[in-house]
Amino acid sequence: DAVTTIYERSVTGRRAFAAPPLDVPERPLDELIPAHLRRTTPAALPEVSEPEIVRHYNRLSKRNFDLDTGFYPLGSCTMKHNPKLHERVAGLPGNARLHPLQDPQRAQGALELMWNLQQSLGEIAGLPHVSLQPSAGSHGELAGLLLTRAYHEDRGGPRRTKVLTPDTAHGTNPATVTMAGYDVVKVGTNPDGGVDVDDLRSKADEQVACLMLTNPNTLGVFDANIEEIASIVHGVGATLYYDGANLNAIMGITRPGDMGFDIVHFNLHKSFTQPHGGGGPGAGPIAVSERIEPYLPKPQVVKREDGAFDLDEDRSKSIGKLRGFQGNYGVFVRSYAYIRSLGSEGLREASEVAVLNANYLLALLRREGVAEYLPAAFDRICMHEFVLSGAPMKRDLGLRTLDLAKRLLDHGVHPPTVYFPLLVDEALLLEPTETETKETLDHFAAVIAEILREAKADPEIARNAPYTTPVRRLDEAGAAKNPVIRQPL
Amino acid sequence: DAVTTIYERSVTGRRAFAAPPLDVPERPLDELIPAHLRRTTPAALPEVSEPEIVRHYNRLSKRNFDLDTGFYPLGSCTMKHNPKLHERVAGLPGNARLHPLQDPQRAQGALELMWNLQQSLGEIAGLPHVSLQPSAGSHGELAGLLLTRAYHEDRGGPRRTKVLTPDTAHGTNPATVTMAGYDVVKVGTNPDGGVDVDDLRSKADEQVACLMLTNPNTLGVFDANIEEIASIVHGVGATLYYDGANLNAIMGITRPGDMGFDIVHFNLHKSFTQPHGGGGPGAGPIAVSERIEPYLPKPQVVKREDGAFDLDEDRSKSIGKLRGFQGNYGVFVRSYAYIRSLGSEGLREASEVAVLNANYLLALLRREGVAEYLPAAFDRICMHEFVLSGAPMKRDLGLRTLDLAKRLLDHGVHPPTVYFPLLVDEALLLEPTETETKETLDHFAAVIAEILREAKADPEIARNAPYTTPVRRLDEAGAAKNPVIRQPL
Amino acid sequence: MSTYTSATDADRRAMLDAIGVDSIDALFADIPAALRLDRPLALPAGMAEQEVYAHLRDLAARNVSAEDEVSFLGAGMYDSYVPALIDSIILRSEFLTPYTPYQPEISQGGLQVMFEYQTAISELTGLPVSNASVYEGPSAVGAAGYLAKLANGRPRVLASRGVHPHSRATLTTLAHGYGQTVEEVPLKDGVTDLDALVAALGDDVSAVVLQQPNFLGSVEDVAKLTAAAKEHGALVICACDPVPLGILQPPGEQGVDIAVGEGQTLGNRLDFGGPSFGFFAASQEHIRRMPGRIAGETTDVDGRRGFVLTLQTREQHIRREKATSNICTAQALNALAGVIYLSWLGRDGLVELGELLARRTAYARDRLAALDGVTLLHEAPVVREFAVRLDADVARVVERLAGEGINAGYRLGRDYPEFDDGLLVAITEQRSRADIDRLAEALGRAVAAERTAAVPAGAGASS
Amino acid sequence: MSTYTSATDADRRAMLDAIGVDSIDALFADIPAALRLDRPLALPAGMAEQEVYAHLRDLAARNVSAEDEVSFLGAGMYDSYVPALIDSIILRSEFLTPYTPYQPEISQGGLQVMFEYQTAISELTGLPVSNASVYEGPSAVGAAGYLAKLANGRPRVLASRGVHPHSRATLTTLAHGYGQTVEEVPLKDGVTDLDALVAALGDDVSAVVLQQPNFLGSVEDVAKLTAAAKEHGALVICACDPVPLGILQPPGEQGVDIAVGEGQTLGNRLDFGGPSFGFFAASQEHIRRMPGRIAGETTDVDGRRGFVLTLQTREQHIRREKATSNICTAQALNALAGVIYLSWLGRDGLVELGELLARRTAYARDRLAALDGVTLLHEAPVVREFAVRLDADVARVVERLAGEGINAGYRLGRDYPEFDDGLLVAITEQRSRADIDRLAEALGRAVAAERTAAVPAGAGASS
Repeated sequence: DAVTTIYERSVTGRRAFAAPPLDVPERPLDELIPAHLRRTTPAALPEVSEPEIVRHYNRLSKRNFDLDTGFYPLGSCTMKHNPKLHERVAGLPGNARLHPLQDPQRAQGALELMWNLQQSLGEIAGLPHVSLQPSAGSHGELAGLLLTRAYHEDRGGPRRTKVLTPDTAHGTNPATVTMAGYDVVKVGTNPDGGVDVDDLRSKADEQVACLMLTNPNTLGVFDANIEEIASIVHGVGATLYYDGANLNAIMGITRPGDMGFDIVHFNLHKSFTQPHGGGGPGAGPIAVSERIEPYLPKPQVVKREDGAFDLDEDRSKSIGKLRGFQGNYGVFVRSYAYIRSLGSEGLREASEVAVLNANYLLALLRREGVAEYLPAAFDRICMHEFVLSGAPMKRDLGLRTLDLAKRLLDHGVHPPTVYFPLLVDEALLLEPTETETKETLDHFAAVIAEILREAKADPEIARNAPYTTPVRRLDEAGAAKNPVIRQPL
Repeated sequence: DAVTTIYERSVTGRRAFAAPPLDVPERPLDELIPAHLRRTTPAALPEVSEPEIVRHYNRLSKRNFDLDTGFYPLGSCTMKHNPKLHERVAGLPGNARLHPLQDPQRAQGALELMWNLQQSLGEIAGLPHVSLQPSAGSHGELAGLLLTRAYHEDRGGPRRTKVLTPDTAHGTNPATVTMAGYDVVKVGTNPDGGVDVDDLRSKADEQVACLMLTNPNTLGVFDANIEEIASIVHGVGATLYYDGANLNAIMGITRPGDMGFDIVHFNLHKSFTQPHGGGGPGAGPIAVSERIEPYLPKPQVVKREDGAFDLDEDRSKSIGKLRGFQGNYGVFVRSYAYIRSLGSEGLREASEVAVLNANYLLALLRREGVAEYLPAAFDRICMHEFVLSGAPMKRDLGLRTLDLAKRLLDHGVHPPTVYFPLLVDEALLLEPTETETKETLDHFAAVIAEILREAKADPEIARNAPYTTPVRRLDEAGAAKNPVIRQPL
Repeated sequence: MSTYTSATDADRRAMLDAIGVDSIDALFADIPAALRLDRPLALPAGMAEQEVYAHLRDLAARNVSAEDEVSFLGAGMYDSYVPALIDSIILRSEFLTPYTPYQPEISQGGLQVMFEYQTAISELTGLPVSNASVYEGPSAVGAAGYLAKLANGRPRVLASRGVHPHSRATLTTLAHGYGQTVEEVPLKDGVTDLDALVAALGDDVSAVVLQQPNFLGSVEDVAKLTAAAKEHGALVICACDPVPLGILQPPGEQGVDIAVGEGQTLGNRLDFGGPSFGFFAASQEHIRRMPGRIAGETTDVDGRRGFVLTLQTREQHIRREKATSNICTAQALNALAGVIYLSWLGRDGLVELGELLARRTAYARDRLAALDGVTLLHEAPVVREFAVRLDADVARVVERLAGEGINAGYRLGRDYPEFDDGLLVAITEQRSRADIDRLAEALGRAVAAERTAAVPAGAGASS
Repeated sequence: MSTYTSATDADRRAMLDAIGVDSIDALFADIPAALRLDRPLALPAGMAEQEVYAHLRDLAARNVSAEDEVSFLGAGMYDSYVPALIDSIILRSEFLTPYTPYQPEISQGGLQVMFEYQTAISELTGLPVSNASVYEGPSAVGAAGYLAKLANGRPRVLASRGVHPHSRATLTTLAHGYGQTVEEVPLKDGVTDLDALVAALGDDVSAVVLQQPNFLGSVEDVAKLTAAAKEHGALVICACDPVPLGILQPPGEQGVDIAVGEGQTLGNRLDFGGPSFGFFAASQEHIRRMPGRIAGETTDVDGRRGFVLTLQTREQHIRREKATSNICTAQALNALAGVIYLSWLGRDGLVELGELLARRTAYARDRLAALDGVTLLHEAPVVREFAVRLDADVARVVERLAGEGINAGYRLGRDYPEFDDGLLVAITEQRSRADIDRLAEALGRAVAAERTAAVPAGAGASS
């Protein structure tokens, strides 16, 4: 079946749109908008009827793998089940057709939902003040560093120019630091996979604005030295920032606020489940401590004394706005439904089973026939995800991590995150999540073992995989060298 | 990928359902229902969590071909595009959660919609009185014969025992005749594909209750003798029944009522587009002439003098009820939306393009390389569908119509109706519908030509087709001999 | 040009050229001129999608749905919660848009669903044979009557007055066609009168038709009634509400030959009465007399497991006038919703739901019976619906409650003149104790007010 | 056990055995005891699906949405009709549930959508390079500012006061991070004051930020403003409403370097402000400075056409601190809705929609300007939104109309103290002439009433 784009299906004169009737005088456009401000050639949008659009995108959809079809253990992405209730409640007209500038008096349900969600997130984080505004985790990170900047500027003192990040950090962390106008300073990792405390101590000085940390980190390791780390960071007057991408491991078990963090971001689309949409939307709310609160973005959702909810724009020390309106409300609805569905016990159970599933899968992969090729990067109990190294597999079987990933595609499984964290050679980062069954984990482990067995006999099979997918390995280098990023029309 | 049923995914203790809390006293069941009336062993329903249900049925869905993916020229089924608006309006809570016994005063919108739909269908059929009650075309046929029976019984006279049907009739017609307590008498077909009028005349007598006719018939032929036929049938006091399965050919062009029919059924799921749901639901409203009106099923939707709508149960000559409540209202909503979207002109255009598309496809298939193997059963202009005969293909290439159909599956096309009408040897009944593009028809014709070319070189390929489907040819005889129609648990 | 068709002017010209005619009109030459409609259909002009949406939304807004009021209306269809995962599955085009699986190789999804559905219905009813669904409940009763006719050819059918009025009416209408007469067996103390049944039975009785629970909500002693029917060789047809079958003895264990019922309550919307589905299950001996589609398991040429429509020699497209029914399009999508719902409930959930309903119904029954002017219409055991008598005009009481946003239930007088003071109240899992309390309070007030109003002017209110 | 997890007691035992620990608690041993939460989270207990639904439905019912009133509220998001086919596509799990296409072989659907989307945005804006979307409109302006910083490193950014207040605020917030200062260029007669712009320009200006149409609805003469900026080598960033681009000169033809905008109006719901998407297009020279994902066409090892994420060396996961943005999760699903919407409109439809809006807006503007006590705030050309001044307290007038089920528009005083008497009225294709007439009549009455009310007690009504 040849791949055609919607533009290639276009035939002059076809249409899906019927305009509502012109029920007002047909004034010449020249009277309304001067000709020199107007367009002369229409945009070459496709000309297609409704059935063709439906077929085109329906067929395209079948060229995607999705979570509702199979296992998707993409580490650090928390691909947990997306409850179907969430689309129903997000689609209620009272939510879906609510204008963001509606008078707060006539948006009380939405504001109450946001306020309730703020309270819940604050309780989960152990930090009382929440802004829902950021649009994604990385946006939350940026908010966190701008809050840090505002905090330091408000306090006065010498200018701070550096932000510390461990070398295990998500790629978003250093990128965010740069966007916030700081310099990245890397901190090393100790043999247990935690922060190298001595290295941290040596780098923590009065020029440091913040330490950004993920705990458990991207190695799946909970840093047991967190209290000491917090004390070092606070000792130099810096803030401690919690990257919440891995919150799914600890909900109801421990709290960033209790560990000493000042600012936390949540990935609502991870821990609090959102359909990932092929790369969004999501939301990255932040929770902060008392001392950071004055700088939170505006507007803030507040509860007035009479019980009414409102939007507070009157925040003199606020960093301002990070985007339009109040944030990704549609995302809030889904995550709020999730929190209410699971409740206190259910959230803890989610984290417990997430960690149980990860450790069980790790145990299965520690068995003979696998562990000698794909050893765990850290030989200990993991949190909700864990890292394997494909280095022995590469050495002994000539199979790169990428080859293993591609061969998994032929087995109908989405590969784990590959080549991250950077610290581990030929890394594979696996996060099964709590919504997968034991049978699925057993099957996955069996597939890995099978691929390795196959590779021992003939490594070429995996090296040339995949075979059963709509396309096979693609020329990415060529695409980057001569970018064709739109259709010539 | 092994096929597992939902029962085979069941693990004791898993669940998707959380019961609402017991907020009333926990009375022992023995107090409420005597033990001997109660169940002792629970029904062995599957024990699965929500994510597993989603994955199971999502995966199953991918083992279906569907109209939103490809061409579906199933003759006599009118597989036209299903506008997506229809699911939206049918799902409005005022429709979806409306109880059928709601007081008519509080269901005025629904009753108005039904009344409007009745008026529209009456106008399209040229017969003023409509009952929406029947659940499907065959149910409408049964209604029609029960109306015929009531009509004759009410008029008195000798008992009529026979119903005439052409040998081209849909299989539902004779089955319906039997269910209505009549005997089937077949009427022959003339060389042009119409009713053999002489045969009809010879069989039309005072014992005949009705002639059931499809016009255009299942050969895709419009019977030009319809006026004469009507006069013969009416001459013996019988009713003339119009099987509306082929109404898609004539909307706004000619009307059954004007041809002399007394009773018409509509397949709303065909001409007035409904998603076919893998075999339902549909609806089979009927329209009748003045003299049949008194016998229509109850309740009838009526408009009172004050403009209010109501359900009239007070119909002394009514045949009674054919089902519970008022019919498949959800289906009515969709078809009403369709009629309002297209309007008078659009409906006529639909029929025109349906006939244009059919004739165009027929013209393409009359070309060399195809026509010698798959000649048209009637070498003339067709209506919205047409019949080919695979007899030369079978004789010259050793390929049965079934083989051609199975080979089409490998090309991603749904085969036409096969082995119907019975009159034509190795028949293929093709109905492209108006919502298909010229390109799709061109492609289909090219695929047919390609399969025939291929078969000339090697007929075994098609004889063993399909190859690319989730399963290949299935043992239907074995299934019928030793029926396994439920899972042993 | 319609937005659902694609034929541009250029397309039309090219296509007409290929056909060899010069206008679309020429394609309709077979239709005699006198029969050609010489004017446009008298229908409104087409509208843009947004206009159609607005029109239908405005119509829908003029209905009072179970979303708008606290509803205790049941009587055959119930405001059960439809879990969201059902929508997400049945709206997939792969389930929504294909037709009957005539080509099994590309219809395995739909066929396996039928097989799973048949298994679930067989489990629920305790009968080995289920078809893949029929239209809905009352016509399923009519279809069961036709099966009895095919099976034993006897002329009389006895139907309990506890069978849904729509089912009895449908059975009567259809039986008139296939040549049986339907007689009624009266109720006594809320259940089918066994003595009357015994008196009516004879060797000319084709079938006895029961309902479980019956229209008044009562749990019938089906086994006892069945035993009486069997003595005369009559078949027993039982129309069952499927949800209570989680806690009630299944008809297959009670000697019932054919169990049918309305499937709406299994994951289908109310939809003002349809589409839903009817289920149809029977004992093994009737397998080749079943109406409708049946899916069966088999293997393909490579030995892979697969599913097909089977026993098709029963069906209209093969057997024509000898078919066991004329059903062609049935309710596959609604049956899919049904089997998803049953999988969602699961083994334990169906029982829990039945128990919850029984307990909430008992609570509601006690609560209402304790009101002044309200008494029980019968004391038979109930599961999800019960009947009371009001010492006031029922229509006026119901109207009063409607004004408070409460739909009090079904006025029995609409179908049972003998219960003109009767109100049938249904409880679903969506009606909480608080809702029931609200009903009780409002009903108490309304009955009191109507009793007062009914007292002749000048007379004092009767305490 | 949660209904979203599957670990039964038996599963747990088997899994713990395989791990070699005796409790789940043991898996958390790394967490210091002092940091373990010694109590349950202070959150409500979990609820059944039907209860969560009822709770959220009740909350939603307390909002007045565009379904409930006739709304003329715009100011950045618009109550455009979202065609139903968008839902049917974006709710397919294959689009809804995957993540970023890290494995292109099993993500061709999503990648091709990005490619088609980029093409559509490039066509709309007249600029050759589009990314696959950013978060939303105002933050897209901020991201464009960052690109300008990366491109020329200059310290000053000039933003027209006609740029959406949220965009200006966001730009200011972000620029404070990456080290630029934002200054405002005032408006004159409803459009950006060219003289003031020229006066503010200098060789230290990194970028000039405009909006088309601007916040007051005015069509700016972008080309003229751009020419001024170019003289100083400043980049021009223009935030565009995409729908009017069907009839307005595309920014790429006006010398704009970076065109961004809010995509909500392209097939996305209002959703109380999000999620929607922002588009981001630029001239060729900025291709390697673009933020976010970009899809590109390529071939696979068998020569088949395919799509990949490309130019990834810009991105955070490769380049880390040298990345051109930190965007990881963006708005792929919303951008999909956008490209479906644009395909639905099609080449002619986008123009027709623009013309319809322009004519209805002109009608509404005339209609309102003719009212007593209502005058135009400016006379610049408009397409879908315009501003009037009321001779009465705007908040009170708006409140009066709300009582009649009309949302009159946006009170300009919320952001522009100089227009405290201003009301910004938006017209969408869902607001018919009848709706506009209703607004005009109600507004006329309300203004009259409020003028009267404002007259000191005892004095007669004016005129």
